[in-house]
Amino acid sequence: MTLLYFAWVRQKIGRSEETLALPEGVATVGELAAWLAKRGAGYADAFADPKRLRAAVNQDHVSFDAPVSANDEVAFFPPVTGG
Amino acid sequence: MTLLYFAWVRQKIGRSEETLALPEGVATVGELAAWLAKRGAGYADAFADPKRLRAAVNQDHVSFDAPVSANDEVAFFPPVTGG
Amino acid sequence: MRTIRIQAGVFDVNAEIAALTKDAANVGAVVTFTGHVRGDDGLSSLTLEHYPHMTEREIARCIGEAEQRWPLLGATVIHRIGKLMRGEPIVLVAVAATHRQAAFAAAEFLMDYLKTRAPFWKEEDRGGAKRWVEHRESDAQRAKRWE
Amino acid sequence: MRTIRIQAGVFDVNAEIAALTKDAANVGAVVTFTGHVRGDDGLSSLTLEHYPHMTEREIARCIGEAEQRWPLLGATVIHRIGKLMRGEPIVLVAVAATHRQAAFAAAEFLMDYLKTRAPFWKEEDRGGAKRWVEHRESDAQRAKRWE
Repeated sequence: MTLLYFAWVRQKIGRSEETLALPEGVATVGELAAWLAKRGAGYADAFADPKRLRAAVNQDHVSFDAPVSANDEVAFFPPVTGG
Repeated sequence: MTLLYFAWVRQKIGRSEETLALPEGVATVGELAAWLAKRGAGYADAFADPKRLRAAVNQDHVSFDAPVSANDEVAFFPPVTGG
Repeated sequence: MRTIRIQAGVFDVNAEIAALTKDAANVGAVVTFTGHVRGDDGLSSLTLEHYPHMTEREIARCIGEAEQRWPLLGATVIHRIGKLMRGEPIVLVAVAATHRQAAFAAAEFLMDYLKTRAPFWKEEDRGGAKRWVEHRESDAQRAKRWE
Repeated sequence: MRTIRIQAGVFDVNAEIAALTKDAANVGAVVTFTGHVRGDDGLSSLTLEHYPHMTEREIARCIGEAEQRWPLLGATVIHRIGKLMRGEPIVLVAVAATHRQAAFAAAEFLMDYLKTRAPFWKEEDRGGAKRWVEHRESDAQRAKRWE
């Protein structure tokens, strides 16, 4: 799967994109976020409060109980502030 | 007083402006319209149906029961259609 | 900042937006309305007549009422007169505010009020057949919403 | 007619209005919204980041919802990205319709939806002190009005 990070999520993690094999036991966006939070200090900081985060799967806004699968593009970001 | 006519009121009367001494017995816009209606064919046509007309005194929209006096600028016109 | 102009020529929307924003650091939103001559029912041109001086006074009153209702940072009304071909712009209303809600509401209010108060009259020309536009009751109803 | 562009440079409102009106004889009303970088609280610049491709998709969905609700003849959304100095325009929404009511409503709807759905993020710079803009609950509330 492809992971994308934007705004302060990107800054805390220190990268904008990475590819990953679907981790064992991860079936939803929320489970993926919890798994990522254990990958190191930057990730832990970025994913410390999931309520501050939003996600998209294959470029559609989704909630954290949405499913993820091996070939998805999953993005994590703060609530949008354009316009 | 100065009288001004616009749009089809102007066309029916055949002029856009004229000056007039305040006619005897005329104290309101409605009385002035009734007096003007008797001045000839064009006027009679223009003032035939007062409900189709609007008026301004000294460049303020007014109703037909508004007073008029000798030095006023009085305008008659159809409902506005700008914008 | 208030700008009111009655003119024969076209207007420049970029320039009017720039004029509304250039000196005001707190302008976050500009809403514009442009009205155009519709040619969908065979109309070839319009001729716009107005009541000089009263027009500007009446537009200024409309802007004054909008300023009482919303926190505006600027308002521009430019209305063209004379002969306008189909497709041509007729009127520009532009409103600047800190937030978009005030700018949207005030621009719509100004159009509703101008339609029922500013002394302009349109004569339509369809291939030589001329006809004065009738006042639309729907415009009167839209203006009444704000009372 | 739909136009969606994400670009670093400024936009030309006159040109976008002309594009919306030139081929449609039945366009009577064009409403535009332009958002500007406010500098009233010491802000010197903004940097806008976005999610390429999803942005265009999400804006297209917003326009599609607007087209379901109102009889639109065209809609244009142009959003700038990168570094923008205070006073600069950020976003343009332009909507064309036969009558002004649809154009006003759809332009306001599009702004409310873009604010809560299009994946853009603003980082403010106040003399070197940088801060990501927080999502405003009032924007979420304004978008909910349309549901």
